[in-house]
Amino acid sequence: MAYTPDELMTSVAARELADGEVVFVGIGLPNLACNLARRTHAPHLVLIYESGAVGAVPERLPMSIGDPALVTGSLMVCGMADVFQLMLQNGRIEVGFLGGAQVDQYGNLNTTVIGSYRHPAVRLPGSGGAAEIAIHARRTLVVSKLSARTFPARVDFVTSPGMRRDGVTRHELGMPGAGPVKVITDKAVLEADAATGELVLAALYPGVEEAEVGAGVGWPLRCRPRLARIDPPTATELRLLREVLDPKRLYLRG
Amino acid sequence: MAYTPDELMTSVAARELADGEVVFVGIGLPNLACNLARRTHAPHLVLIYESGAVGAVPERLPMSIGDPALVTGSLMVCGMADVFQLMLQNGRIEVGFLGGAQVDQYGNLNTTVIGSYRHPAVRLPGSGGAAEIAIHARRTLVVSKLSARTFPARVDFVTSPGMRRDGVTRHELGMPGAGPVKVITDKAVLEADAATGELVLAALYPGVEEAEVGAGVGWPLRCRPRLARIDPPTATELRLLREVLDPKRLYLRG
Amino acid sequence: MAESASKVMSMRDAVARFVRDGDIVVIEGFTHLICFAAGHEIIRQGRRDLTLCRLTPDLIYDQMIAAGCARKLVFSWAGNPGVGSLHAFRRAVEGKHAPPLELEEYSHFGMVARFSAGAARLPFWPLRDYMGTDLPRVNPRIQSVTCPYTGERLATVPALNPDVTIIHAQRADADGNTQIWGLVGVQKEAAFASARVIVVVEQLVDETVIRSDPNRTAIPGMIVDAVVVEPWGAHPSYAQGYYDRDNDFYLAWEAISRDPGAIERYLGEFVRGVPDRATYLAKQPGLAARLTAQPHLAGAVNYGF
Amino acid sequence: MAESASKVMSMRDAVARFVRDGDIVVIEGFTHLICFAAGHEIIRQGRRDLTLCRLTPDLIYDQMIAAGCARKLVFSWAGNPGVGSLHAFRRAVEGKHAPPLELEEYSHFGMVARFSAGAARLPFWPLRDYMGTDLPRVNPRIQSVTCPYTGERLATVPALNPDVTIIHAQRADADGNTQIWGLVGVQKEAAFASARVIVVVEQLVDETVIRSDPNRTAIPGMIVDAVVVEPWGAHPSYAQGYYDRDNDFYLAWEAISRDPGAIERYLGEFVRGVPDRATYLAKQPGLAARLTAQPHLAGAVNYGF
Repeated sequence: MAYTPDELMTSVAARELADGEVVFVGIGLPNLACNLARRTHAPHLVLIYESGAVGAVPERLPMSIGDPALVTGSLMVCGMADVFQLMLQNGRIEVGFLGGAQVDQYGNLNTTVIGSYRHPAVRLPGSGGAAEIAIHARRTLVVSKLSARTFPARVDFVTSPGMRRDGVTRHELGMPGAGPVKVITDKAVLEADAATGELVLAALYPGVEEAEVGAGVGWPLRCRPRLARIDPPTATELRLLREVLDPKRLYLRG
Repeated sequence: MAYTPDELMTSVAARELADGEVVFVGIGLPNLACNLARRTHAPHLVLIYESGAVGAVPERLPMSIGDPALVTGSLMVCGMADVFQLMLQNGRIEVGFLGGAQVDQYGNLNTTVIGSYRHPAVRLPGSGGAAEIAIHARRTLVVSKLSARTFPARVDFVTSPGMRRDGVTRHELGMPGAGPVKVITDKAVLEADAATGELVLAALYPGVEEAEVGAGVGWPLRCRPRLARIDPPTATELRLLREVLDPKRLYLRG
Repeated sequence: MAESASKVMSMRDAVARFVRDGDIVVIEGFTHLICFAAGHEIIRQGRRDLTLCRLTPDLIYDQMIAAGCARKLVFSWAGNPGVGSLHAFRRAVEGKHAPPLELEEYSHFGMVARFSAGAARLPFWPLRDYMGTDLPRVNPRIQSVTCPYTGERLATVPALNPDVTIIHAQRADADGNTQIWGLVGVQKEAAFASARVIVVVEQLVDETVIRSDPNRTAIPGMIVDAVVVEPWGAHPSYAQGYYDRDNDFYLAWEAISRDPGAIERYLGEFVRGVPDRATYLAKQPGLAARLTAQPHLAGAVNYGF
Repeated sequence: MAESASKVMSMRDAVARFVRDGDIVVIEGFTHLICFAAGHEIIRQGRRDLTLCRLTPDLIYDQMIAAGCARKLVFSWAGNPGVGSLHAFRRAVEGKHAPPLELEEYSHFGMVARFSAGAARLPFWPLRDYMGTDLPRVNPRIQSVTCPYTGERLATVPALNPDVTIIHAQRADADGNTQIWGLVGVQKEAAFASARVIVVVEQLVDETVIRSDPNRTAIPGMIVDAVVVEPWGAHPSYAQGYYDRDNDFYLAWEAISRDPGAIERYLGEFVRGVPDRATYLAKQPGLAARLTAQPHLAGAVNYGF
């Protein structure tokens, strides 16, 4: 069955979520991935949005993390002080999803500026809650399409810290969470090496070769000794994505 | 018209409240005083209880500051973190009522222990919210019956700070509120002297002489140059207290 | 996490599984929703060496102190509201009881700040408090920090992170999503600060009831370990919309608690001598007629879009 | 304080009286309840040199920046959610606009903490954040303190105390006792942090409606200076239970805001060219049919005793 890169990325992200986990959800593919997981292997996944909606069961695809459909029928709505203090800083969030205009060799993310901060070539939105999600979620999953521009050796600005900064580990910097343990791209899954914190190639999508992945990052990409092969989306995954979760293809664009 | 000391104390306390003020209410005579003021000259008084009830309109006399009658029909119920941070520490409380087992020459109050802290002769309840009310309310009113035992020169333990401590003013100690500007007793009203912070005799109740008040405090009581005379309770005040506010005389005992 | 259904259990099982000798225990609720049912079960199961924390120890900790459960009390106001003293507490503190009860004392704001820090997983909480008072002199855990912006010194209290917190509430679903109205005190903070959470409710409701009004949810199921259904479980405290406070019992406690023998007889008859809350209630048949709440309904709001 | 009735006034009067040139201004609301009506009136009255603070500047601050109201922006995420960029903001920051917009940038948690400190009248708020990020390098107001108990270093942000905060809500009484449901964001903290507070509501209700459900009150009248009744005043943002978010307009803003001329035409037609909100709405007759909320009612609860 044919499928698009977005469909596979979303399916791979969904498979990373264990039943019962508490997930801090972003809009777009992460939202689709969480709802796909809820409808397949993880019916007790608890979805939390930084807007304050807990246990949301959106009956339409939300366009923002503050969509009214995330409130109607949710388990709890709380203020944002509670979201950041009682849930995130408290260590209750098991998985956080992050993306970035730039992802570097150690999983540091940039969503702030391309170029210099004072005189940027491109001004991006900034952190939102990403800095603290990267610091506090017990683990984070990064979802981003491969390209040498998106995966430079070093980001222009560290908005959300990864595994290591200027030779110092995130643990040494005092961050409670495990950091970006996996980066889910459109061609492969990268993982943070436990010893060095460097992103290394861990699993290839069907039909993708190592060299193709290496060309998409701005540093010499190392590989795990044994590369896993990712299964293509199942018929169930594709049917849910196409018919139930995003029939208008608002997010499954590519 | 005959009246009891409690009835006069309550009336005097009520007259201290201006319409529209935000008052942190304690149980007992202060609660009666606030409700008397609401029904006479201060219909827009806002009653706040440390339990979190704001704008309470109790339809029965509350036995505790957490009585359910303070919630039913109130304007707002908030958590205690909001009471202490957003209301009291924020400086939104204009008047606080306090009492004490001991009141000293500078309006310091003790509700913690008689005797030493480690081996007390009498263990009292402790601060509750009194310490922070004394520090933050824009002004406090102390209600207490005169006796040399209750008004020593120095309290055994400072639970709620007054105008001065060991020669240092409350302003120098960093307290935002003006402190116990008036002490309403069963015989007279004492006021904190603006220059020294010492409690001085400011006004006498009908039929009370200066010497009688001086005998009820444990330090040489100074007097204002011109002593005011307190009016007895009006017929309206007495009728409201006896027929509407405390018909069973739960608090108007003496 | 975990399966929903498995969290619903009896009070006996919840206390047996989640309250251990030596624990830091919190039964919160400011006048409202104080879970006497849990305190009684802890007495029945003979827990020892507990560090009991509450703003207001109230009658329930007076009973637990009398029953020998407590090693230490962390608190801010220890009295019988509107009545007088907690006499078991006083005897333990005034030296007429051995071994003595250890005290760690704050003001209400200090206790609220300790729970707030615990809930936010911060090691301390800053507050403008305690200048000119004797509390820091007798409690060295009240410290200070200097503001990096203004140079002001502010008081601090350390985080309080209980081993177990017990919260009584009007209703919850089987996963522990819990709704409270009326006075909410510091329950949310105490629950989030705690390693384990037991929720005790007047009514177990379907998840759809919770989902119909998500702004009322104070405690999410994700932090709850046990859900105990115990109607009237807060008596002689109260549950807004369910039953009134039993002020008569609070008044009666004055005489009971003055007399160690009378406390023992009370505990024997109503706590140790009954197997569970249902039996406690059956021994007091007049409660419902005397204390059941009158209707005073909130208006509905629309959550549609 | 003060008489109830006098707080109710038109948006024109509220902005004229309470929003001044050079003010620190907050129009809060996270996606939900963003008061476009107030932003438009500020543009109409030509306020200048404002320091605009919000977690998410959203379209309303993009419009106010384009209209020349802003000297400085204090924020944590500047985008058009689910769509793309705020192009007026980007032009001001990327140097295609003079004079440049001054930025003071945090993360969401940092902004929430700033409002929390302001609301509690503390000079700072501690948080575990910013280690390993570049934000403190470009924002020297992000500092740190050392915990007096553990020796840990924690990040701090300074209090944010606005001159005026504008909060949109579903309903309030004439004294400004304000109830909000659905997403509540950081509105309560922003209001308590502020010297002046304007509440804008979909419905002015009798005090008895507020008193029927006191746990829903987010902002008490005692901190409110003005109550403005402005139905649909949050459009194209939304009000849960009243009307849906106008996602079509958020999508359309992408093209409008890319083109300074198109923004000027938009402001001319829908903001400066109309005298008030009623006229703005009259120009868009299809809104009610397209966006009016469906019923999805919360169940009632009992407040009796």
